[in-house]
Amino acid sequence: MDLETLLSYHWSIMTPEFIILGFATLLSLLDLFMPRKINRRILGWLALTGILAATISVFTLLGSAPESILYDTFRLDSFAIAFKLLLLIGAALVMMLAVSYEPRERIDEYRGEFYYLFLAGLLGALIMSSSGDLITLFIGLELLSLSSYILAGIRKKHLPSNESAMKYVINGGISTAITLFGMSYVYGISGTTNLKEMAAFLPTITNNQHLYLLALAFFMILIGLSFKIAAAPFHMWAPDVYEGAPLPVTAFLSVVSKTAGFIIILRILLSIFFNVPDQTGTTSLMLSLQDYLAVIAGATMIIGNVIALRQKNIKRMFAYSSIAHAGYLLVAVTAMSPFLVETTWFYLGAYLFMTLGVFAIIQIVTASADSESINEFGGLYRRSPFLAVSMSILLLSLAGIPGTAGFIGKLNIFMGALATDPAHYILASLLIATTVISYIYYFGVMVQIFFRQAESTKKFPLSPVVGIVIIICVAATVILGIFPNIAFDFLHEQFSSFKDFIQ
Amino acid sequence: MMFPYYLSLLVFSPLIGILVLVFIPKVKEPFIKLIGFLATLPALILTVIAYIAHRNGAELSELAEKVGWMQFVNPEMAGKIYSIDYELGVDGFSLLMLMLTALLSTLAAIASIHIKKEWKGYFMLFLLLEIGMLGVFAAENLILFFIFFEITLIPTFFLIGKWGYFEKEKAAFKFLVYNGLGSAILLIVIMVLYARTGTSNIEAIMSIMASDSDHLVVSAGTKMGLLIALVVAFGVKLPIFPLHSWMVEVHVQAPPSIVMLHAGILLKIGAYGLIKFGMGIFPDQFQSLAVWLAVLGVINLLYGAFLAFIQTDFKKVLAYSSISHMGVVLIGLGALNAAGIQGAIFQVVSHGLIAALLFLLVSIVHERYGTSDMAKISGLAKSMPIAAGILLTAALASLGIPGMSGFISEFMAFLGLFKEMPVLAAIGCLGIIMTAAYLLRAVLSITFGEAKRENTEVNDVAPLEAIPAAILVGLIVLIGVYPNILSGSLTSTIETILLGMGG
Amino acid sequence: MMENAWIIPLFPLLSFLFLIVFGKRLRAVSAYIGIFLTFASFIISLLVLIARFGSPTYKAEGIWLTIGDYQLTAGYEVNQLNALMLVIVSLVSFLVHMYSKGYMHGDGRISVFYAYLGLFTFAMLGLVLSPNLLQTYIFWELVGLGSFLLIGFYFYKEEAKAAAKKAFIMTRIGDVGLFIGMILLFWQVGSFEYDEIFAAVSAGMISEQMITLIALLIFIGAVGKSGQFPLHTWLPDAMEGPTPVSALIHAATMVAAGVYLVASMFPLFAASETAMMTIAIIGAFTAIFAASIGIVQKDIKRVLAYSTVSQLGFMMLALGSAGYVAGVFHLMTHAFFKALLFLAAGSVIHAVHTQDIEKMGGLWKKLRVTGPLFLIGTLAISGVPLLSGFFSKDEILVSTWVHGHTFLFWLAVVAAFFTAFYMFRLFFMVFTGEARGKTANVKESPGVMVIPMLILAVLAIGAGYVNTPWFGTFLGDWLTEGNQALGHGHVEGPAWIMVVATAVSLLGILLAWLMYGKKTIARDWFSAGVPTVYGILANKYYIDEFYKMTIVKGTTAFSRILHFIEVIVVEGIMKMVAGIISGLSKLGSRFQSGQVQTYGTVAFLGLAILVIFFAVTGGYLK
Amino acid sequence: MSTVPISAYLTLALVLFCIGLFGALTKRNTVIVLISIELMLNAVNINLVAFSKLGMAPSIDGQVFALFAIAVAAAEAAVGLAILIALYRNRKSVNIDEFNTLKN
Repeated sequence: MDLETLLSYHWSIMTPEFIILGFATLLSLLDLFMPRKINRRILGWLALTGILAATISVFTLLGSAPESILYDTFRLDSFAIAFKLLLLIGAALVMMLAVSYEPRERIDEYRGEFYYLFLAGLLGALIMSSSGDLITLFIGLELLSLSSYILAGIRKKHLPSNESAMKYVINGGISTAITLFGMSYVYGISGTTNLKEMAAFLPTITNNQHLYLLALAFFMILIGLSFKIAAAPFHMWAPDVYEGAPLPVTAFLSVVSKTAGFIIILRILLSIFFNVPDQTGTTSLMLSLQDYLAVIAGATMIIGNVIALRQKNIKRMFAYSSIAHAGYLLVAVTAMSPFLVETTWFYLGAYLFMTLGVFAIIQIVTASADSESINEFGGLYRRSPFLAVSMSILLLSLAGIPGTAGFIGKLNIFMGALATDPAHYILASLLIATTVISYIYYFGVMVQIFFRQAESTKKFPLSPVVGIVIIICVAATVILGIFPNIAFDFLHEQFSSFKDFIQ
Repeated sequence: MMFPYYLSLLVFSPLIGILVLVFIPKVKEPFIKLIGFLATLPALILTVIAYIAHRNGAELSELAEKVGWMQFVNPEMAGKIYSIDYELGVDGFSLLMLMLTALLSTLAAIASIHIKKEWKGYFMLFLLLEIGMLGVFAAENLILFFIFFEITLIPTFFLIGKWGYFEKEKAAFKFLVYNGLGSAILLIVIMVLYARTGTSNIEAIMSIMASDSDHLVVSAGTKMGLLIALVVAFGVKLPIFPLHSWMVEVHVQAPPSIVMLHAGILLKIGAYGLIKFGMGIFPDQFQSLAVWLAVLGVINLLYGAFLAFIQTDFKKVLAYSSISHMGVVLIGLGALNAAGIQGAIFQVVSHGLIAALLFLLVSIVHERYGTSDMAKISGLAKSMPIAAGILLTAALASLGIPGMSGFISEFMAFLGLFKEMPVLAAIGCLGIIMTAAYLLRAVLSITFGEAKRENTEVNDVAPLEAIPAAILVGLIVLIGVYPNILSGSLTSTIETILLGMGG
Repeated sequence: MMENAWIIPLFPLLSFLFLIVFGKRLRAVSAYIGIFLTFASFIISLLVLIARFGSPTYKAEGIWLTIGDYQLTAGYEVNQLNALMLVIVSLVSFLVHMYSKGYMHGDGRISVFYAYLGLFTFAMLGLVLSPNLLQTYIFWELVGLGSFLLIGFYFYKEEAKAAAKKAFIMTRIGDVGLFIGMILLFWQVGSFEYDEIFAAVSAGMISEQMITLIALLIFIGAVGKSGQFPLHTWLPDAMEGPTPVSALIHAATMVAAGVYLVASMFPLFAASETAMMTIAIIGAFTAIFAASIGIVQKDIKRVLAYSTVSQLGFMMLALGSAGYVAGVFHLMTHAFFKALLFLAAGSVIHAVHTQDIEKMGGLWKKLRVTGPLFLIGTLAISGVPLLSGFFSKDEILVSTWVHGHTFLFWLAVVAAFFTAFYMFRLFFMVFTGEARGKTANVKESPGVMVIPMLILAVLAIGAGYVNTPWFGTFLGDWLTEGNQALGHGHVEGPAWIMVVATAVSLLGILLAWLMYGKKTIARDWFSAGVPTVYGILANKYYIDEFYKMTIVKGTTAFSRILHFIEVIVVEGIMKMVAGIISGLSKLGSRFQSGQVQTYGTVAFLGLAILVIFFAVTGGYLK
Repeated sequence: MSTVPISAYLTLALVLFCIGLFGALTKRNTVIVLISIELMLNAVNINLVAFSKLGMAPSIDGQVFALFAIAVAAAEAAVGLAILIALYRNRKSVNIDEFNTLKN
């Protein structure tokens, strides 16, 4: 392709990615050439500004007509914008945690990497969110994965950190392979890697063999991607990795990486398999395979909530809780209700705030106690009422108690599951039942906070940055819980319910 | 008659107290208690004003409020307008319940003088609980109802778990899980209705269901299923026979001032829900279910009575007697005629008062004797004659001595049932005898007999304790002597219900 | 005057409320308040009665409770029966109030005592005034409450506690019968009003069996209150209460309420032959049954209690044999002489501080006034001619005979014989012979106690003459006027009945005299002669024991079973579910072995399972 | 010109994939595990290339995809080995079944 075509592209729609990319490179160079003695924390702030800049640029892109460049490999539609927002906000908060993160054995000499790897991962996620081609999807996915592998093991001298990284790599590799294998079949049948062309071509398939192959591909891709969102059956890495990884990384994995996972799942399912007819030809493959999705969703919810009951380590417990939440989201995906995307977006948003808030608090509490046992929360409300109250609000939100964003999100998913015809009664009941189970461990933490006595009564060194994170998260949780229409109106006005999505 | 947002003000008036309490240092005990008490007054005053105005012929519909709240889906996208509004409103019945709630809250606040620690937290939760309860009765919208319903859960959990007795945390969790499940089932019902009808306004749903005679909106089977689910959901609260074990524990472990509210109001929410939603939304199905409700009622009545007969802890006796008395409510509902329903509603109110009175006395006695074990207390009539007198009065009211409210409700409920199913009613009458048996056994063993030596040097009821008791006794007698004071405001409600029944 | 009848119950109510609130400070003064207020209501009742002679029945009502289309009313009615009862009740109550002033003298809780008396009197008067069945039931229960409170007045005595509980529960059993009957009747008639009920009955709106059923259910209520067999056992135990209470409640008024109920519902009962028969049989049986127990009791009050039961049996028998007038008549006379007897007994106990007649004797000389009064009462109850009891009992026997209950008639006669015997046994053992207990400082009761007894004595003698075969039957004619359903004012019976009645009572007295007065017959010829029978009688036919073994034990056992269910089933299921969940949890976390390869394997297996399942079900592998 | 049917390539790829998976899930030595993962990825590449030449709708995309896949695989291997080294420093072992301090 010659220069004109290249220049003819409307590059501005890639601004966020460019910004992040730029900052990532900048950081790496600075890290390389800055004198050793200078504290690398400054880079963290730089990264943060980068993310904020990207966020702003996304806002400027709001409402722009869907566009795609580079032969439809990069596509900016409302879906992309909406989810980029989530990713960037999540990343920004994570970065704030990262800035004030200080493990026992210092990580000064590679603190720089710490930050720009975050950016690299974020870049991958952003690309995924607006990629219109299997290849770009894959690249984005891998970019995210590879940087997360390293991030998980960033505490070189910390055995659990290394181990978690190792486990993450191996599982990640396997999942990638499986996903790719599925993708290769999809490519083989459709003869293209471009989602748009696929969407155009696939409905014409009639050959049963090909459909069967596509079904296989569906399963492989689904299982492969269930790794990213930590859903059954590919969930088991999550607890170990979450526990071993440095806390900001855990937060990153449980929020940004999970969001990215759902982005790619929605992209692929909606734009590929939704268009594949099933062998009867009456409905689409996607819908005829709903039950399998339902099984996965159910299993995920049960596993996550049930095993979380026994956990003593707080990070591990929240690993399981995040598995459970992946399950809830899968319910929405399974139901394929007309407002699937809104639902997912809102829930991911709510989940983002409540989870990050919780991790912020965990970071403070565990750092000062340098133990990750739940008992560290004993008598928290005496040592720091602020943390205690914030934590309980966030926990209530996770448990889906009214007045919080979590409740609205669940309500939304729930309605999606019941509004479709036929309604998914069983799945809905399972959702609600497992939610009740989840009360036990969420309230268990609150029991620690309010009913138990503290070993030490010393106050916490509450760094302002983390304080801000907590405040933002709690505020968002409550506001979205009480005035959800803020979010819903925003969705409806800006994204006109994602009509421009390739289907 | 009223200014706009009357109900909102009414429901959220305790919030003022909470906000004030935030800024009060937690050591100022008497001041905190005073605030806690005062904060319950506005609601009481407002309800009383509304009630009087209503008695003087003011239209309750003037009180209705409606504000847009959330909009799940883009209106132009989905066929139905999946929106949820903030809607409050009252009819005669719910106004009555509101008044009962406000009153008991005030009295319970007075009875809270015996709380030993953490007054600040206690009263904040206490007021939050009151908001929840008031909201439940003021909500004109299923989802709003559910939200308030859930809101009552949280403070109750903490109030039991922190200020309760020996096994408080176990009781708190039992409460949480049982009621969590109950409300979960309730949520399913609500969301199915919502998803099917597209609205959550109770009136609207009622009219849709009424017009949906040939089951186009909801299939007949589903309706039955929903009603049964509803009965189970509210059956947990009420509680109905196999679902009651949590409530015994709560009655025993929770602080008496909270049990006043719990037995007085929270249990009644079950009855309220059954009447308002069960009868209102599924009239036809309810009719076919009525027999079973009556049977359950008789089972409750006898089961509770017989178990109360062999308890050794006075609180347990009262707990089982509550179960037994809720049986009367079910009997009334099962009868499904004017007398029965009115009896049920009367029982709801009267048992609310009586149970509150009894637990007020429990708190008084427990304060003095440090136990509620009937073997350890005796000769109360000698050591504290006034308390003994009131206790005896309460017991007599509870076992249905004419001239007190208990008799009226029992009489009407049975009057109703005898018309429909005499034999069952006759069996139920056994309960009347048993009630006398176990209550006298319990109360006489406490009040009568030789006063134990260590029991003699206790001082009798203090004025501050006497006031609420006096008020309650006054109301109990007032209703007993001139029941029309209540039945006046109920006629319209009952007529509408029976109209829905088509008879 | 009659339109003001509603005031009558309010005086005692006032006394109750006032004394409950301020009694603590008033102490002894409270007695005067009670006395005064009851006196006031007595006066008004008297006026009402007089007014009633002149004018017809008066009734006033207001709406009390609205249920759907039905409007239940509350109000008051003054008919012959009410008016009469009003006077009886308020009079006896007034006298007892007065008497108690002396009897309860120095008791710390005297104000409470008077308060309770006030409550009871209020309830009793209210019961009498009720124009409809529901209201009757309400006061019916309140009367029971009053009796319960007064029986348990000495709350620190275990016996009192037990007796109070027993009284309440036993009567409640009866009340439930009444409750059911009342409600069934309501759905038949659509109203609780007596007149409407009777109208419906006479109009034949209600089926024969239904009437019978309802009548019997209502009668169960009466059985409970009036201590008829088999619900009689509470009445003797109720003697744990202070003696004036026994006189007022458990002799004159409340226990008569059962009879009164049957009387006031008479048209309903009369409509069912079966019901009437049952009543008559129960009555007659109770009469002889209780009398036989009374023969061997050693506690002065218990003897009187059993005699009360037996006398009530007589009344029931009368009503059951269509002897409306006879029943009510005996109710009246009995109220007087039994109250007298109790008060006298009370004054004896007051003097010797024991109730055991074995420890008494020779009190005739010491208690110059009480003795003769007691004798009057005894003569009256034994049916010695020219005293009130003679006439009323004669009425009963006559109506029984005339109604054709020959067997029951002879039963009644025997019962009358027993009555005469045990009453005089009591008299002789207490007042004649030499003192068996220490009677050193025994002195006559104060005037405030004596005066009431005097008044009652006068009535016990004279009350009979309002309705006699010789001087005319004013009472009967008046009671039945304008109401066919109640039968005739006076039923003519063969003259020999009167002779027989007199004979048996004299025989009884004679036998008692021979055994306990003159002692020509050994006292223990009976107890020694047929010890088994004696034992049975002494233990009241072991009925209490029987109830304890069956009902009480049964209830407890059943409760235990339910408790078992509670623990095993209800709790069990919950525990099971919890167990399953925690089991799953354990299993799951065991899978989480930390072996990364296991994780991969699980994922792969998951994939494999899905694919295979799909391949099998998806229909692609054909 | 080629007579080998596409099914043969697909089968080969599938077999290779399974071998790789088996290796990855059973070998004790972490290095071998990583190699096996490479094997799986290469199986994918075979698929892609085969399809791009003999698929129902042959196109160059597959080969491009394959190139990317190879590159990513290389990166992944590199990262994996780097982490393994770090881990080896602390754990003094490359036996994958000994990396199980995090569990339950």
